[in-house]
Amino acid sequence: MLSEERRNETVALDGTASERLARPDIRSEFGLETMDMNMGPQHPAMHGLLRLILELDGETVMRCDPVMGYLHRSQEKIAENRMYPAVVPMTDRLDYFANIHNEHGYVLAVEDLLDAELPPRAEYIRVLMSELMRLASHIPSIGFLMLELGAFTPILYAFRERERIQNFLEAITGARMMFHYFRIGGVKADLPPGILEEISEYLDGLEGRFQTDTVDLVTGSEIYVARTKGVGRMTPEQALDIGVTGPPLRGTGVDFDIRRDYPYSVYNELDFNVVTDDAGDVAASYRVRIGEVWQSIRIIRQVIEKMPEGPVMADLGRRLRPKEGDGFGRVESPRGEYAVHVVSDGSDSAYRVHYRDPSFCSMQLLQEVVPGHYLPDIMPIMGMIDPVSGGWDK
Amino acid sequence: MAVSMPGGDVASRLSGYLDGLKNRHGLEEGEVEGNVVRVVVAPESVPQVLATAKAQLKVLHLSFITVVDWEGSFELTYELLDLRGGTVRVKTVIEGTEPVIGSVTSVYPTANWHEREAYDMFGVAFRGHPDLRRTYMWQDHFDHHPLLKSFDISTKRTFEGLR
Amino acid sequence: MTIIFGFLAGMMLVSALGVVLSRNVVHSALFMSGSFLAVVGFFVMLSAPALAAFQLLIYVGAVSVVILFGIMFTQSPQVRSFSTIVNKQVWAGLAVALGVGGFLSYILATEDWGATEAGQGTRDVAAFGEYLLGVGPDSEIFAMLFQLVAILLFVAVIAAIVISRRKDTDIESASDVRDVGE
Amino acid sequence: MTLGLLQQELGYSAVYLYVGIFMLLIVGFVATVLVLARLIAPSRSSKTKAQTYETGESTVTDPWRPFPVRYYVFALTFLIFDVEALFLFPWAVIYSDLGVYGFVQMLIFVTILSLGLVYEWKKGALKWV
Amino acid sequence: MPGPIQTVAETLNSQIPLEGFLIVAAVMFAIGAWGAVIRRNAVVVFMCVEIMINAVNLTLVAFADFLPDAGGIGASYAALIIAIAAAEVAVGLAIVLAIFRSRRTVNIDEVNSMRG
Amino acid sequence: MPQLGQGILKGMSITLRNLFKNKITRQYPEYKRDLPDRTRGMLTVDMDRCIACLQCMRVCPDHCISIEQTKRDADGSGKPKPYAVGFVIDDSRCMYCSLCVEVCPVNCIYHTEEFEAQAYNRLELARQFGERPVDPTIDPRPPVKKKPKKAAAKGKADEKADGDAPKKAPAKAAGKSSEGDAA
Amino acid sequence: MEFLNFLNQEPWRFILSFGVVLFLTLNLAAILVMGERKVAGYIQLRYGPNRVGPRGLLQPLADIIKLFTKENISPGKADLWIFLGAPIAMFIPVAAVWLVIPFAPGAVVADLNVAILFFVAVTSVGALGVIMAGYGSRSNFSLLGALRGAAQMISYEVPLILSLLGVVMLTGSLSLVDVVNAQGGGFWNWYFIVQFPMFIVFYISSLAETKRVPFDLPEGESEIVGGYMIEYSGMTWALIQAAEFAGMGLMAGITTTLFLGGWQPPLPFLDFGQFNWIWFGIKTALIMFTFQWIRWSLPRLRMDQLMDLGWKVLVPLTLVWLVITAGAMLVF
Repeated sequence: MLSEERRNETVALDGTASERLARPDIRSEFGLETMDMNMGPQHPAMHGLLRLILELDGETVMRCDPVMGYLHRSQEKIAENRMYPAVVPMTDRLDYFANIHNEHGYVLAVEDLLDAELPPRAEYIRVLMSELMRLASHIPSIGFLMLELGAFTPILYAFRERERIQNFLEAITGARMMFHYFRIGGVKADLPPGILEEISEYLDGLEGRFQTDTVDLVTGSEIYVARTKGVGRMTPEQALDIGVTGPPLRGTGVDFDIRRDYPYSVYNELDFNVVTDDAGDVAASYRVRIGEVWQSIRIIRQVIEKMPEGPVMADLGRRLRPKEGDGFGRVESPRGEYAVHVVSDGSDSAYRVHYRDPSFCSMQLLQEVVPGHYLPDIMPIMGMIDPVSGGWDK
Repeated sequence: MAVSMPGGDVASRLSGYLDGLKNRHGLEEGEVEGNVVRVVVAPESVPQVLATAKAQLKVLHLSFITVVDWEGSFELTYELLDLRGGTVRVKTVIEGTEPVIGSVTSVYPTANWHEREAYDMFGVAFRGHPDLRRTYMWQDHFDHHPLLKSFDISTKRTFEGLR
Repeated sequence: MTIIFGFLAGMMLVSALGVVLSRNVVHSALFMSGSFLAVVGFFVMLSAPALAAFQLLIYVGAVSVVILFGIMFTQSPQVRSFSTIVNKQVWAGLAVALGVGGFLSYILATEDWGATEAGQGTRDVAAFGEYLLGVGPDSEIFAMLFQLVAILLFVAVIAAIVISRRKDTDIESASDVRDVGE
Repeated sequence: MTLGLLQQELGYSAVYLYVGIFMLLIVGFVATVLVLARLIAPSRSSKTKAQTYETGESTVTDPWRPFPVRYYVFALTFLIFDVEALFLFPWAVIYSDLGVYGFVQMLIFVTILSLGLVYEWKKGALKWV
Repeated sequence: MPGPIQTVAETLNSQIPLEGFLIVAAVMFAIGAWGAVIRRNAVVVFMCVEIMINAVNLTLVAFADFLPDAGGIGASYAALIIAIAAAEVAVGLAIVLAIFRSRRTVNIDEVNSMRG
Repeated sequence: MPQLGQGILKGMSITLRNLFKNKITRQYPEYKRDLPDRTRGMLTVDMDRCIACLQCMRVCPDHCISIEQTKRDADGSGKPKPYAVGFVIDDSRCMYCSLCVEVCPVNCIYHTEEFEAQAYNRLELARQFGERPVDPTIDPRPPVKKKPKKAAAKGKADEKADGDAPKKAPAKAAGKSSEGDAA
Repeated sequence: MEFLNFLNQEPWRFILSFGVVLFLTLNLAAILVMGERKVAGYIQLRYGPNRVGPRGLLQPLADIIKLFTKENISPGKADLWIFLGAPIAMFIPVAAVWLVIPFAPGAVVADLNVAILFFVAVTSVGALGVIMAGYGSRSNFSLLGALRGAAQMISYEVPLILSLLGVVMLTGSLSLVDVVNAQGGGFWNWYFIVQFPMFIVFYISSLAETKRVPFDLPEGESEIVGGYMIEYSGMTWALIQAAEFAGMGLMAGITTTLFLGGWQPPLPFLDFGQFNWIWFGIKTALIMFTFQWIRWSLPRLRMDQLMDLGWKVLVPLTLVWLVITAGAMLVF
């Protein structure tokens, strides 16, 4: 399919990774003692199926080259061949650790195309679900970071909380992971009775448990500090250049949060802070995540307080045939900016759907930041961006 | 904080972006729509327009690059955020079936993987890209660009051979 | 009991020959630790348990490891035939070695050592320590042994560090000499 | 109690003979276990199974190639300090009888070797690669 | 009543004369010398030198055990030799590694031929 | 460094306290959690109510439902109506998205609380509901051929029997799922 | 018990003691694996293995049966002799040192007069086994893990040896029997009080020697997957694991003997005579529990931090404490 001209152009651009590996004499420019090594795709600590081609000098990483595509499922092509509502369950499979946010981005984009007006209760339920999902994603993220540092216990404490949050999500949506709860024009069903009180009660307990079992267990530990402080340090300019969003970006000091700066749903009616930190290293993004957990709890409490009555679905008609044009949806997923671009041609399935996944963009920092670190530092840096395989591979 | 955030009113900032881009480049089309500045530029001037946006107008963040295959032409959308509510959306249309366009990696380094993805999925060649490889598909054994409309899918069950 | 002596001597002989004749350098190193182990056995037989422990710790536990490290830093991956590991003097060397060995054995075996009796060594660690520190009988020459050893080791540390420190120029000079194998 | 039956004064040679035969028997035991496992366990080797594990990809670098020399510094330092520590053991055993003489001996010994450690430290040789 | 192992142990030393140890040491020395002469790999040459040193040590300890007046002195000499050998290994291997780094070979012949 | 090791000791005291806490494990096969009302388990079909409108088959994103349709006078009214003689749900591909449940006009397809499906062969996971087994490997729909300019026409062909009650559909879907669970 | 006295004669005593030591080594490995999983489970609010047998207590048996019937796969490119020799080289040290540890008054298999030297010397051979495993597997991860493991083991051997000097000075003997006897008369005579810094150094070093968290870098599964064990499977893997766990038990036993009074009861009136091995068992079990507790509480260090801790903190500390102890012995 490639014309000969463009093929030549590609080859001229410094060749492919496999070509570089096939010619070991190229390695000599890095010194003779370096060693090429694969890390992944079947690596126990890798977040999903990622292959890093590493060039090691002793244990110092000289070059880190991520190779993706082991979990590519053509989500964008699938979305072009489904009717609009049938794409929502597919978006659940993108970032399978924060499914609600994927659904949210997609339905926002289609609602942008349809110029839909949503009932307020639906918006509040969406925010409630998003923030519960953020809790369920951030707390294990902290656990994953510790898992990568070699401590096995915090992840299980974290998953205890995630499972309990999933119980609520299951009670609301009917599924534990692939929720398919947001619909174009609202949400699938109203909240089951009494769930808000249960969530509120749970949050009271969560605050104490999170403080002891995650924050206290981890934060003060000298080994933890030694492993994370100064590791993966980025300047704000560097982070913006690389395209990092979410907690790692806020960890460098850039207070950019879609919820505040590009408000969607009813976030502009809610009171919360954007947590930032100055250090820009792994420890900073960990602190940002901790802070965001507290902010999420705060948001959920406000939502429970303010939850209006009313319908949960807008009346958009059975068949969705948006006008021709572009629809954009942008949400703050736990990993950063998740954006969806839907192009409609007027039919009842999208002409083109593009997902901007935060894992995909943030992972570029592996190429930029990892060289110069020790081999064991790769894992905390991965924990800092906390990528999800389904997200970066679409 | 080392990075200076844009201040002031969103609306005035957006008109500033539009004026800035219009004054420096002869734009075919441009409008402010909500919180979005939409501009349509010629494919040759995309790197220059984005360089202006980054350097002069301080729009710091490239969110994504979307390619749409309109069967005969390719539409590229560059979504830029100024991180404070303003969006600059640069669109360009490349005619023909084998698109070539200048890379913006020197302006926004994050475009690196976005352009690689576009190359992988649509075969858009980015001139001046430092490392134009496939992101998802096999490096050596796959000679198609799956998101092109000419790439047929069938709903045939893929695991028939496994049964 | 000659069985034990024979066992140790055989182990020593096989291991030493293994060091010389094995094609894989790592095998050589492991054979070497085998021969050291045999020497440990001999030391125990010769009433020097503390020295045997020294031997085990320093030779088997430390020197072997250091040499194995050294091998890992210098190994070349090619598979080699036997003729490549030895130089041209293999038969001449064998003759010389046989001569030396025979001569030494002859001298040592025929010399009259006077009244020899086994078991006169210092089995006691305290006595061994007294000798080492020069407070034992007839051991004044060891009074400065500690200082001597300390200075020796100190010099060895500094020399080895100075020699093995990586210079940045090494990489350039190394890259134009290609690895030609052993 | 059966443990009490282990009580017995053994002569010098007998004790070491014990230890030596023990070690041989343990080698024999481990080897027997390995052989037994070979016999009991199934063995269906294939080319794929015999591949070296490199997290799901084929190996790109043969590990039997030169490694960075800087690891060597640790081995070297260990060797030197091992010898040092060993020489201190006979000293420690008789220290209570030696008095000030032994103390001064040890002090000089330790000081000189600490200088070596300080030298390495200052030179940055103890930095991991 | 001494058990069989006890009996075996008691008769252990007396049956082997001094000459036995000395001959073993001589053979060990000879093998080490042979290897040191014929092997091309500098690291293996080192190993052979270590074997020779061990042979010498063995002789010393044997004399210390058998000769009436040599008691602890031989063992002390052996300890000193062990320390010296350790220092020798440390420095010697450092030299070999330095040569390897600049010449990419540990082959003694080549190092010789490339001198100057 | 007076407080060196304090953080480690604090963390270790937390783990020691957790050592004596109640365990949160539930022994799964013996203990079964009460599933919430909305649980989306395996699908089942009430064939008596099915009117063979084929909407579930069309809406299914995974094409896991295949229906063989004939005309038959099932209720004795003398007027042959569409009737599903074969109805298969291939659970190996179902992703429990609930779209078919929401689209069904007569609530005949619904989720159960059953979730423990297992088989040695993927074909065994295809569950037949009709009188006649349907081969689940046959694609229920022709491959989608989509031309951008003729999109409207294609859309019409794709979905033909959706004229009834387009406005009530979402609310109905919401009510239906809980009703289906109760059944 | 008179009729059992024949056991005190050769060769029965030899067979008995061989049985005891082998039993101890293997059972410790099995029990420790079990205990490790149970402690992990309880700390993580789980039950741990609880399906095989009552409360899962037969799990080790099931593990052994499983491992025996698993295929031993060796990489095609591996150096098979070295590959198979590594488990043996790792197993000898952990089994042999049990010979010199007194379990009860007089109950020691071989009362060597250089027992402490024997312990450090035999333990140091373990590094050789690690290098053999890493080299023999011919895998990048293995070799990296082996280099790490060997560097770590040899680096921590120095503080380990140096921290023993205080005990040796106070006892004036290298025999572990003497060391234990010197600590009699109540827990205030145990060496961990007068030698507290050395006790801590020895504890940390033994964690590092046995490659336990927070020093489990040679097998750090989040970066080099399994380190030198990566290519082992079935029984070879089981032997390496058994060696590691038995080594952990051994280190606990040695710590008990050297610093916690061995079989000495904590208070004089609790002396059970021959049954004092109960005290030895209790103390050893406690130390082993702390190993496991640490294992499931802490993350691991990085290699450079590990080396810094060893060479720049522990070694100077031991040297300073050596001088302090010597001085104090002069004064008092």
